[in-house]
This record gives sequence, structure tokens and C-alpha cells, in this order.
Amino acid sequence: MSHIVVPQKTYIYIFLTLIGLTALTTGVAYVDLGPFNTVVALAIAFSKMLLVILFFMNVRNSSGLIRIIIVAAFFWFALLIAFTMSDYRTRTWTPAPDSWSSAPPTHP
Amino acid sequence: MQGFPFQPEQASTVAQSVDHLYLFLTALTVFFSTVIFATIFYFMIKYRRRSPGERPRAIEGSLPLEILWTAIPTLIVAVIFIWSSSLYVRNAEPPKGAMELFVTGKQWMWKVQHPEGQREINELHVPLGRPVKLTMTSEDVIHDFFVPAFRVKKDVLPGRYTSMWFEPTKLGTFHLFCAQYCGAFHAGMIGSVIVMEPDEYERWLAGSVPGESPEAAGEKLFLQQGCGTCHIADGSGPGPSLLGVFGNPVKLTTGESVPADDAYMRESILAPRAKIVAGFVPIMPSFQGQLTEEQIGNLIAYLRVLGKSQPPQPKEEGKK
Amino acid sequence: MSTATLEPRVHAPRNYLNADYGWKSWLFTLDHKRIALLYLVSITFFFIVGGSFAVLMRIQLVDPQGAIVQPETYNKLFTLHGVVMIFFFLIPSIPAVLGNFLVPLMVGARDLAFPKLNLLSWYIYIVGGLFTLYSTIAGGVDTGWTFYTPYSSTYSNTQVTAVAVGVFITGFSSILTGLNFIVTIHKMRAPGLTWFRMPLFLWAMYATSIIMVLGTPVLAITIFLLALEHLFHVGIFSPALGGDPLLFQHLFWFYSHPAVYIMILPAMGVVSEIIACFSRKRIFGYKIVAFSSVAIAVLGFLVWGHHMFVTGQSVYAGIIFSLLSFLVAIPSAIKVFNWTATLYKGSISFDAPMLYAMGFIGLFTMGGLTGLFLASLATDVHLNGTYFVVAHFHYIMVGGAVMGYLGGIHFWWPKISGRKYPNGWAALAAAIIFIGFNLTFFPQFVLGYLGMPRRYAFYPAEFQVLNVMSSAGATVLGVGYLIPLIYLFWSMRYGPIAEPNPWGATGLEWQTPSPPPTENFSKIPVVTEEAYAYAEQEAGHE
Amino acid sequence: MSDAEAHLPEHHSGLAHQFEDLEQQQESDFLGIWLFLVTEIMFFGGLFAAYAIYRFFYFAAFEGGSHILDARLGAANTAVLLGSSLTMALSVRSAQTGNRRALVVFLIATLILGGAFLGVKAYEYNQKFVEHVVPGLDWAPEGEVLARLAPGGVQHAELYFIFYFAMTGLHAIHMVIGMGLLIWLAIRGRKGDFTPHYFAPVEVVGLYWHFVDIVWIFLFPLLYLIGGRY
Repeated sequence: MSHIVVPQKTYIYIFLTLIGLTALTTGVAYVDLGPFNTVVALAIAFSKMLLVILFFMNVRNSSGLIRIIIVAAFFWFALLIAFTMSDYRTRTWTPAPDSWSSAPPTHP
Repeated sequence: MQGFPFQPEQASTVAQSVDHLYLFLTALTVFFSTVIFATIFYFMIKYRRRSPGERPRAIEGSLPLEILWTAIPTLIVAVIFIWSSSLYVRNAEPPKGAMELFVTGKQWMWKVQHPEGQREINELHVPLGRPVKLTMTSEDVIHDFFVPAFRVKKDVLPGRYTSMWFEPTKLGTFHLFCAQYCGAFHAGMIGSVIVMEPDEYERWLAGSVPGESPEAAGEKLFLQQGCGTCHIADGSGPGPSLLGVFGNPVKLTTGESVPADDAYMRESILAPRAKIVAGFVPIMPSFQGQLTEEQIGNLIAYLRVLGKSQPPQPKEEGKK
Repeated sequence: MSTATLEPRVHAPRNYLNADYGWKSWLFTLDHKRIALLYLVSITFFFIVGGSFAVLMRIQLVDPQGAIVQPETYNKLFTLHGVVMIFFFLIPSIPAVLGNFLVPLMVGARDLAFPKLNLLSWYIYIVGGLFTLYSTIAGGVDTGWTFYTPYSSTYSNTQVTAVAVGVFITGFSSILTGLNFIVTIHKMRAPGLTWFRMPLFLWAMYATSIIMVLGTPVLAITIFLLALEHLFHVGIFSPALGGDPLLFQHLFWFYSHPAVYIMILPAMGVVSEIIACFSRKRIFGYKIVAFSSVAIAVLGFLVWGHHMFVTGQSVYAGIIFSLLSFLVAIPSAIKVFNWTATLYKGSISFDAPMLYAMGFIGLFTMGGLTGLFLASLATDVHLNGTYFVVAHFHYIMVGGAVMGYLGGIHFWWPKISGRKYPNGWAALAAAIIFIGFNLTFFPQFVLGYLGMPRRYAFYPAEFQVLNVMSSAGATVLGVGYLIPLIYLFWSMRYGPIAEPNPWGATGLEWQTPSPPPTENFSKIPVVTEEAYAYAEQEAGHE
Repeated sequence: MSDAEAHLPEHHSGLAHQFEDLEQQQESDFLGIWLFLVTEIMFFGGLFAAYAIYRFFYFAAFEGGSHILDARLGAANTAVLLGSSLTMALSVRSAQTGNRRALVVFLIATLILGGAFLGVKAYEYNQKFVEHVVPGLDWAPEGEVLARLAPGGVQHAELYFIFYFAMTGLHAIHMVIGMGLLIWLAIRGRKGDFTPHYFAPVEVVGLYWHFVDIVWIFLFPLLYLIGGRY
């Protein structure tokens, strides 16, 4: 929370940047970059998120505590993904067969 | 088991090594509990309140002590971790030449198929002193194949193969439990593992009604399902020849190599387009829903036989 | 706790209990102390419900054939025992009752930061509880409290949705409580109360709240996906569409393993308070004990895979999770050593709360050390899914968390009720619970090692001796739990009036009358000394 | 809060009894809403984690499913939602500067943009029923739709659509809750409840609204733009 009044102009510039990034991410989707399509899309989404957090949510002018909390939240989310993936990336995986599951079983 | 046992029977090659670790951990537990309880009792008696106005001198703490009692547990758990993980990794890999059985879990029974074609339900006959590898899957929910006397356990999952192995070292009948809750009669999903002398096992195999061997059933299926129309043995068909494939690495269109094991074969039957062999086009239809678990097992058994023959020599550059 | 038992005493000073009367003054109260009492009544109710399921289970297992009920019913009993005890008793026990009552008093504030949210969280808890009770009446649920797919989503014909909704809703109650505590501890500490002057109970509540806030939402979304799968028959975790049942287990344990620390960390906080008070010593290595709470909260998030060593999880992931599970044992060990060292050269008295705290240390030490068997891959392969696991987590969650909870209730009861209970009875109850507990659960370690799987409604006859021992112990334990219920209830009316600080303890909560006035402090206190400054106390303080 | 802010009288209308002063109250409110957003991150995080794992396994199927969606509609909706974030930020600013009229106008603008977003979403949901790609309720893709889904496996594409509906559905529920809060703010704002000294509710709802926007910022590429559309 801050009582610094941000000029209206700033908000409008940020908004225009965000719209530009949306157009960019949509446009890039029509160019074949192989696996980098995903990377670029996520990078753009990440920078859009940063803009919203820093300017619209005004974290730029917030206390260190708030910043730590935000970083911690994303860190925990990363832990969830990383440790779950650590199993999946190193596991022998066989896609599901369908032979047994076409109909729910009847209970005796 | 008679009397009042404190230890389950040791009936497999890994049982003793697991028990050694277990005993070490028990000793550790007893030692630390005793030390801590004794210290607490000693302090409580020695420093009991003698007058209501007593104000003991403040003690802030002691860094050397804190370091000491951080370091000691760290060292101890490091030892346990290394001991236990190496044991686990050693126990995870089945020895070469293990006898292979196929196990299917189903609410609430265990179905076992022997390589010679014998089937049994809730019973598993195995010869003494020979490593046995189980390849397992479930037809419905998650089960767990647990033989306490062998100290082995593994979940049996629907839609996936898991495997485990053991080598019995003791004759007799041992409990087989389902150790993952699977519904109403979970407690009834138990059976026995019967360890016999090898020659007695042979007699049992001969005496029991032999079904078709999985390889023979698989060969029949291979013809019935028309697999051979495309997978022509000399490699001239639209699908790769399957001679000499099983057990060897396969090169894919993506450039990577994967081992042609049970999992790969199963995937190639059910989801043929997931991993295409280099030089071929994805035209094979999926057999998902058309084959039972048992039939898939039989087909793979036949593919294993084919894998032992010589692959055809490549005729042209494109096809490897 | 009905208002009828708390009639105003003649000349009784105004306090939070006699400030207002009538059911409305309780159901619409914003006072954290009254909300704590609402929780006390409701979790006691759920404890009795969950306890009766346990009694039925132990009776069933006296006979290898199953003594009283069909396997289907037994499966519902252990499921509901788990769901009720974990989500409706253990998780809210210390945080929602003692935490609610004490956090504002200990930080020297008039209330929590968000009193309305606090009341809301109690109502959310009650709504979640009603869904669960409804499911019990409507036929029960038989999936096990772990709700493993695809059994829960596809194969179970029981009230999975109702219980899933109940657990989902209750999760938000715990989230809001955690959020309230974090904000209160950050922003509302009295002047002079720096972080390192805070009582260790506050540190424990802070660490617990972090887990509640970060972990519970993941459980909520997992349960949500499970309910979707169950309701619409779509396969999210079932293999029919290529889903992976183990993914459910990953997401489930991401919360449910740290949830164990939601139960045990607050108990550790309580025990720190009690040991300091009854040995009149500052906790040995205060800062290390404080940091170890936070370390447990953080490391506790990284060990969930040890529930999945035999599921077909990758071997490498198993090894990583095993290593991290061993690491989380270290801060727990440090705590036990520091509590023991606190007794050194103290002035130790044997009042009832101290006996509960000592019982906690004993049982927690056993529970913690047997955890090493399960963190270790090779032995876990044998012990996973057996009674060894059941015994281990009961040593932690009943031997640890419930002992800590009862110790805390006995320690702060004079503050909460303004009355004293008979110390002799309380000491007797502590001894009975300790003995009964060990009789019930120690045989289960042996059972598990011998290979008896958990969740069996009937079992091979060779396991009978140990099962009968366990059931016999359970009757002792049951009696042990009933005694405090009786004398605490009795003391509310007939107990001697308690002074503001009957134990001669330090801490802001003891500087205000017993029971405290609605606004807690007539004047916001200023803290000038470290926590547990027993040495500086004037002799003959009490 | 800047030091320049003067100390306010003890019994200000917006001060709750448990706080010592407005500054403490505002800091608490602010910390509270951020912690709430942390729980929201973990709530959506569990969903994103499950999505990530299945997308990793069934990339082709997810790509096929993604191509059924109209990326232009998704992009347009992203712009609408970003616009609503702008008006939300401006309404907080109006509250800060004490411009009551602008506050209400911007709140209503946010509300309208939010409504427009949900309208487009409803149209898209309807399209899914027309194309029979609603898992659990109406799953029978045929013709061209089927042809697009087939290469990755129709079953795995169903998994994609389950995630599409779960993720956008939860997002939409958050939008609806946010719009309810906006209406409440607009009514209070019209009555003049907010002053430059006390506008924490506007700020708190604003943060929530921006968070919902951020979720969509990720949902758009993750659902609409998988693997590219070349």
C-alpha cells in the first residue's frame, strides 16, 4: 500500500504495452519456432505478469515483506512442479491401455 | 509361525539384508530413547523444585552443544541414507535369467500366469533358489503385491506395468497380501506363495492342467490380428520387421534410441503413433480396447521369442 | 460449553465470559476468545465422533474373522475415523482453540487482525463438518482418508462427493485461520515485542500458518479435481484417458504430508511453553528452537514422495525424497535435545501440564525415531502399508499432537475458564493416557513388521494376540481421555477460582486477569524483557 | 505508507477496535489480501502443475485440442480483461485522490469489461457444445474437429478439454465473485464511504481483480496457443 499517487499516464502506457505484448504473443504463435513457441509464449506471459504486479498492483512501491511473500508463493509453486516432474522425467511411463476400463466395473 | 514371533520369516535372498538394517534402526531407536528418557528422569529428580521461591540461574544455550547435536544426527541419518538407498537400488534390479511370471490384480484376487502357460488364482508356485521376476498390472484399482517373508512389495497399477523380483531361499507356504486399500474385500485379497523344490515344481507344472503357453497364444493372436501383414519378417512390409527387435535398442524418427522392452512393446500396440521407428510412417491403428491385458501379455511373450532371432539385413539405406 | 454453566459470580469482574449472555452473544461473537471456545466445543464433538469409530474398529479386530461388522462397514469406519480426526480434530485442535485464544494475548493485542474472518472460518469449518456428518448418515464413505484414485473416483459407490465437498470447505477455514495469525504476528505485536522476544508458541503458530496458507489450497484443488472426476465420469487421474493415478498422490501428499506438521508444530510450541514454566528456565537455545520450527515447515514441503516409495514412482525421485525426509528429522531431534537441556539445573515441578509435556517428549521421540524406518527406502519397502505405519503416525499425531493439545488445555485452562481443576485427577489422567497409548500402539509396530497390512477388516489368525493387546490398550486409552472431559467440565462450576497467574509463568497472557476481559488488556502492555525471563522474576511471585 | 501522512483521530469511522491506528489497520489489510493471493496462486498452482504434467506427456493431443479454440477470440478477451485491469487501477487512483465520481465511473467500466469478458467466454463455451467437445456432458467430436484431434489421440484430447473447462471455469467463477465485489464497492463509493484516508476495500478488491487478470494472462497462451498455429 502506498499513498504515492501514480500519474494516470503511467497506467495507460503500461496498458498499451500489455496490449502490444498480447498482439506479439498471438502473432508469434503463427510462426514456427519449434519448441521455442512455448518458451516465447511463457516468457511473454511472465513479463506481462511482472508489469501487472509491479505497476497495476503497485508492488514497485510496496514493502519488502510483500515482495518476499510474492516471491515465496512462486517459489513454492515451482517446488510443486519441480519435485513432481522429477518423478515423471525419470520414470518409465507406459500409456494407459483401455482394455479394462471401457465400462465401469459392476460390483459383485 | 508358532509362539510369539517378533520377526517375520526370512525366506528370500534380500530378507536378511533388510532385517540387518531394520535391527540397526531398532537399536538406534532403543539407544536414543533410553539416553533421552534417562537424562530427563535424572534431571527431573535431581533438579526437582525444593522450595516454592526457587529461581534457577538463566542459561541461554550453548553453541558448541547445538553444533554437536546437529552434527551427530546428521551423520547418523547420512549413514542410514547411504546404507538404505544402496540396498534399495541393489534390490531393485532383478538378476539376469530370472524366471518371468505375469501377475494381474483384480478386485479382489490375484491372477498369475506361468511361462509354460499354467494359470493360478491367489496362489503362486515357485521353485526354490531361482530368481523370479513378476511383471504386474491391475485391471481396476491400485493393488499392492506384498510378501512379508520375502520383504518385497510393489504397487500394482491399472494401465501400467510395474515389476518386482525375489529369490526364495526357504521351502514352505508364505502369505501374499494386498497392501494397498482396494475396496470392500481388500482384506480378502490374500493368497499364498508356495516355494517348492525345483524338481517338485517341475512335477507340479506337469501335473497341473497346462494351458496354452503365452508364446503359442501370442503367435496365434499375431496371425489373427493380422500383425504379420505389415510386420513382414524380411523387413519388406510397411511396418518394421520384428525379428531381433525385442530387447535391443530401437532408433526412432526423433533420432533418439529407446530400448524395446515390455513397456515399449505395450505402448506400440496400444498407442502406435507415440514412438515411430525411424524410416517408417505412422499408419498402424491402435489396438486399444481390442485386446485384454492377458492377450497383450501373450503378444509380448511372442515378440520376445521373435526378438531372439536374427534381424533381417537392411536392404536399402532408408530403412534401418 | 453452554452459558448456563458459567453463571455470573457475585462481584465477579467483567470478563469475556460474563460480558454478554444468550446464544446470539456466542454465535455472532467477534471475540477471539469466544470463537476459541466455539472451536473447543466443536472439535471435542468431532473427537468423540472420531473416537467412537476407533472404538468400533478396535472391537472388530479382536476377532480375526472380524467381530462385529461387515468389511464394507469396517472400511467406512476407518475412512471416517481418519477424515474426522485429521480434518476436523487434529488440524484445528491447537491452532483454532489455543491459537485463537492465545495469539492475540501473547502478542499483546485486543484481538486478531480480522475478527470477522475468524468467525467466518468457524462457520466454514462447521459447514464442512455438516457435509461430512451428512455423508456418514447417508451411508458413509469407504475410500480411506487418502481418497486414492481410481478407487475413489470411479469404483467407490459411497458418498465420495459429500465428503470431498466437506474437506474442500473445511480447508478454507484452516487457510483463513493461518492468514489471520500471520498478519496478527506480523503487524500487531505490542511495543517492545520483537521477533526474538516472542514466546516459542508464537513461532510455532507462525510456522504452522505458513504451511496452512501454502499447502491447503493444493489439497483444495486436488479434491476439486477428484470431485469433478467422480461427478462427470471424466478421467483426470484414472488411466482411461491416459491420466495417471500417481499424480493424484503427488498433489494429495504435497499438502497432506506438511499437514502432519500442522498437527505437530503447534504441539511443540505448547511443550516449549510448559517446560519453560515448570522448570523456571528460559528454553535452552531459544533461537535454534524457533528456527527449527520454520525449518520443519519449509523442509516438510519437500518430503511428500516418501509416501510413494513402492507405488512405481521413479527410483531417482524416491532417493531424493528419502534424503530430504532424513533431513527433516534433524530439526525435530534438535528440539528434543534442547527441551532436555532446558531441564538442566532448573527448578522442576510436577504439575499436570508438565506431565503431559513429558509424555509428549517420550511419545514424540518414539514416533520420530520410527519415522527413520519409513524414510529409509529399503525398510520402507517392507513396512509401507502395514501396521508399522499406523503405529508410527499415531505416535506422532496422537502421542505427540494430542498429548500437546491436552497439555496446553491443562496449562491455560485457568486462564480460559477462570477456574482450577483438581491436579491429582489430571496427573492420573496423564499417566493413564500415556500407559494406554503405549499398550494400544506399541503392539502395532510389531504387527507391521510381521507383515499385517493396514485397513484389513479381517486377518490371518496368527496376528490375533497382538491385535487383542492393542484393543485392550485402547480401552485404557479411552478411559484416559474421558477423565479430563469430566473434571474439566466439573471445574467450570465447582473448581476453585484461578488467580491471574497461577503457575507463576512469564508471558503477556498471564499479566491480564483470568478469565481475561473482552478487550484483553486494559492498557496495551509494553514488553521490556526476553521471553521466559524466569531468572529475573521476583522470588515468591505467585 | 509515507511518513508525511498525519496521524488520524483515534475513532475514525473506518478504524476497527482491534487496531491502534489506521496505519496499522491498512498495513494489516494489505498483508492479508496478499496472503490470500498467495493461497490463490497455490490453488491455481495445483491445477497448473497437473496441466503441465499431462501436457508434457500428451503434447500432440493438447496441441490438437488447442487448435479447436479460436485464438483471435482468446486474444480479444485478453485485451478486454487487460482493459478492465486498467480501469480498476484507475478507480483505485480515483479513490486515492478523493474523486468520488471518477471512482464510481471507473468501477462501473471495470464491471462492464468484466461482463464483456464473460459474455465472450459464454459464447466460446456454447461453441464447445456445438462441436461436442465437452467432456462428461457432450463428448462426441466428429468431422473436421475429430480430424484435428485424431493425430494426438482423441482420448488424450479429452484430457485437454477437461483442463480447458476446469481452468477457465474456475477463472470465470473468480470473475463472478470479483464482479460482485465491484458492485458492492460502487454502491459504497457512491455513498461516499471512501476518502483519501480510507479506501482499503477498493485497493484490496483491486489487487484481487489484477490477480484474476494475471491468471488469464497465463491461461491464454497455455490453452489457446499450444505449439503454435502455423
